[in-house]
Amino acid sequence: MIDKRVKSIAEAMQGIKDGSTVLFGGFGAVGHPSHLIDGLIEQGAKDLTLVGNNAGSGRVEPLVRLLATGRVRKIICSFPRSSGSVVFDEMHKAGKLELELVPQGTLAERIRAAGAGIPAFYTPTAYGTALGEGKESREINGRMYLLEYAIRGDVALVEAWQADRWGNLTFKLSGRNFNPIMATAAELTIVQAQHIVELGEIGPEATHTPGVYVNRVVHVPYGDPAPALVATA
Amino acid sequence: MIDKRVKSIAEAMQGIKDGSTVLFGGFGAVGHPSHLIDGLIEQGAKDLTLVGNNAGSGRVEPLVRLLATGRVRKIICSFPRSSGSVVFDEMHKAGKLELELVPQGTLAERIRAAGAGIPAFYTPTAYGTALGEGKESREINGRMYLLEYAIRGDVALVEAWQADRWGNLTFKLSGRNFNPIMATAAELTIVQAQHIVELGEIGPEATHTPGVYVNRVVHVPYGDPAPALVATA
Amino acid sequence: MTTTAARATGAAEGFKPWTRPEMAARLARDIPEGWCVNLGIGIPLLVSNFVKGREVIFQSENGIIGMGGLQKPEELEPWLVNAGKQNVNLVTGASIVHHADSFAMIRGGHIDLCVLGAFEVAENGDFANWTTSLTDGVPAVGGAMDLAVGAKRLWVIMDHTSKDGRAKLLEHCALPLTALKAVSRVYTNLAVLDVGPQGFEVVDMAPGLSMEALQAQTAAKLKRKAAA
Amino acid sequence: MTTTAARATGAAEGFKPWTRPEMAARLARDIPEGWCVNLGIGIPLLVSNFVKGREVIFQSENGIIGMGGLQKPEELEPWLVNAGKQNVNLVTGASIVHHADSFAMIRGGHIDLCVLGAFEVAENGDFANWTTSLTDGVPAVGGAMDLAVGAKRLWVIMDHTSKDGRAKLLEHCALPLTALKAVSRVYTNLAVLDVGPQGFEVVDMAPGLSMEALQAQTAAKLKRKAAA
Repeated sequence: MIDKRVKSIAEAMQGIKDGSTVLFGGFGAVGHPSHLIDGLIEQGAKDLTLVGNNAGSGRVEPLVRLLATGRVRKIICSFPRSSGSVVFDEMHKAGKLELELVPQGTLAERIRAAGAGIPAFYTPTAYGTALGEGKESREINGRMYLLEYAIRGDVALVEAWQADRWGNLTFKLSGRNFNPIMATAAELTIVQAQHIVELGEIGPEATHTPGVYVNRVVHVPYGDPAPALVATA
Repeated sequence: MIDKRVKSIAEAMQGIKDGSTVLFGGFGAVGHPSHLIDGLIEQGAKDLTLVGNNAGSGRVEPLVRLLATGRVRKIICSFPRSSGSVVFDEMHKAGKLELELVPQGTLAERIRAAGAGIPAFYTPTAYGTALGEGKESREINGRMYLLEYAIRGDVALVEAWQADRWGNLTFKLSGRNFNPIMATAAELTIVQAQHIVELGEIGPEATHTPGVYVNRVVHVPYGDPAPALVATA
Repeated sequence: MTTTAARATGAAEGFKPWTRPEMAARLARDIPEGWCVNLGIGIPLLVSNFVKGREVIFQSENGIIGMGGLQKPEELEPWLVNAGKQNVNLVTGASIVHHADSFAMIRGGHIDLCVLGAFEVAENGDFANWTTSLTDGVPAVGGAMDLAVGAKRLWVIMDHTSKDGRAKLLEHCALPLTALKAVSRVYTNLAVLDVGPQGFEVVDMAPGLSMEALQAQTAAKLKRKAAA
Repeated sequence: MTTTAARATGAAEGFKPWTRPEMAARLARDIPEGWCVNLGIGIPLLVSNFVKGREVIFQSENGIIGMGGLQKPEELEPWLVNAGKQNVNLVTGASIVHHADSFAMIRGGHIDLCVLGAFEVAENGDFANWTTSLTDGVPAVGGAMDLAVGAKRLWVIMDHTSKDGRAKLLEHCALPLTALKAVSRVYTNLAVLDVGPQGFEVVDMAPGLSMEALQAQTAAKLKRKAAA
């Protein structure tokens, strides 16, 4: 019997090596696998490269605490700076955290490409800008494009709404965001799921991520992300 | 009020120009927009390039009758030849129909790329084979890849299960196949839908194709595709 | 920028600049029913308040097609946020996709209009809106570069001059670019301008404003838009 | 091919070749529980009959993950077909994706095993299964090339020799290739062979068959697989 469920976050995080590239889902707090990030702090892997949209806010949330451990070498993201991104700002300024800034759509496509076996693709985004400097460019049908390479992870950390024992997943509303593509692009995909359901309960046309992409599922019924009626970024 | 519904197939097919590239959905008979193909025969556009997975079977189905009109210059597909592809075989042999044979996954990705604003990408598929001859190749991280270009359509013909007035679509089971990507990759996307439903009925997480990709919807409640218990291709 | 900016200093006088809601309303007037529109954070978001009575579909790059207004406290759904991470509603007919599909929609030219704020817009359509410095502090880019090159058309909405009175409409941008030749129209508190083949063309001006006064606030040559 | 084929002609004698179901069962024995497997049209499809008692997930490139067996007349669902366009069932836990997502799964290395038929397999793992001629008639390729390079491993299941007795296991393929260095294992009616760094390694043989007899049917040098 296929059963990807594990009993604890500690078990879910086993075997993550130093030097790993870790993809994480979420757009701000929504769909962000904060409990797995906490688990990564506990687990202790260092010299990490993180890949996600944001670099965290404030000083309390797990992503920020992970940065503060000094075990992250580099972060690849589109929106590191927000009104509350104090820890990222400090560490980056002090030269303790490398940043690769990537336009959000290029970031998403580079991750999708890794999951889809596409090593590189051309995109018009960022051509002629500072973020395109040093990148290979090419004219195709009269328009200029940049060559962008896939970003593959050793580990993907994903937050799902429902999961079954095969690892089939659904995501809730805008909690979907980066999670489905992160799940496709890593050797080891670990999921924290709000609800564990019986196999077959999700249904063949309602599954957002087929279980084929998932290695481990841990039940984390933490409830709702913090509401954010005021824009932060 | 946005209302993409049109009253007839003839109205749905208006304005298709000679020389158009026409993408069509379907995998064999399942999810194939045969009524729209029939409408294209009626409509009369010529010098067409067709893009889809198959080239039809027998002598009766609309796709085959369209080929037989002589108004198709070229077909781009992965599986033109099946036990019953007599018309395609005859016309191709007689030099009356050009073929661009594309591996199925490369075909799907080239269409998806067109819809996603990616003009070209690298893929390992077909490298070192006859289908890779004459294509640009490149080594990336020690593996060889071919450069493949997006295939964009002037028109996409799609079969859906449900559609609403915004053009939001669902597809039934393996009727999904090429339909969602064809819908994204053409200037004019025309849908034949088995069921027209009220706006909101499909639901935000059940929509397979957002209406943004759709231009016209016509109600064609034709029922089920022919069962095919015996393998044909 | 300092050389051209000198021409644009000096306070505007003798007319009434448009307020932000007025700017947003003026822009909204030009959005036809049925368009799919992505609104950037800030002033652009105000535009959604002024399309009542028309079906306009708002896309948010985090995967929402058919975004409604901000949530009221009594309708809180914390699993729905816009690109600015504010809690928003869905409209009837909305759908959700993942980030790669959302940017495929954006990059693939399926968004009829993107509205962004900007620091600078050049007369050839170049614009700068993502960072004022590549060396001072940490920049963030988000989806601006993807939206700028991907949407069918890009309109900028911004004040005509900076807070310290410097021109934001220029011959050439001085700040790091977001995209090249991307902007087709600019809505400011003073005017509506098309970016034409020969530069800025004034479509509309705030009541009481003269071309001369507008030109004085602008560091690129203006001409009147020819009647259609 | 004619030069090497001479070595492989002559009928096999004094042993019992495996039947097709036996070949499929032999292959199925090597599939561990939990693998996601894509089976090509023809003999490969038989493999699904021999994994009972283990959860193996069958993927079909037209977008099914979790394909069951062929439909019986009383359970007809015409909206479900496999890659061979036969009506099939879904198993509990199945899901459906579109063609680009399906081949993303295939190309991206998420399929543990692909099983295909072949006309020829070379000792370096090259193989040919899509056309016997590029000039005579119209070829079709389907998803074979994508599956061959995308799946984590590719096993070929086929008769050891052609109907007219020519070897199909060769030093070099003569027919148009499907993929280079792709095959890692071959299951024939005579033997199971790994494609090792130095060529074919015999893992298993049909009962009563000698290495000499097997070599006589094979146009590439065989060696015994070293015990693990």
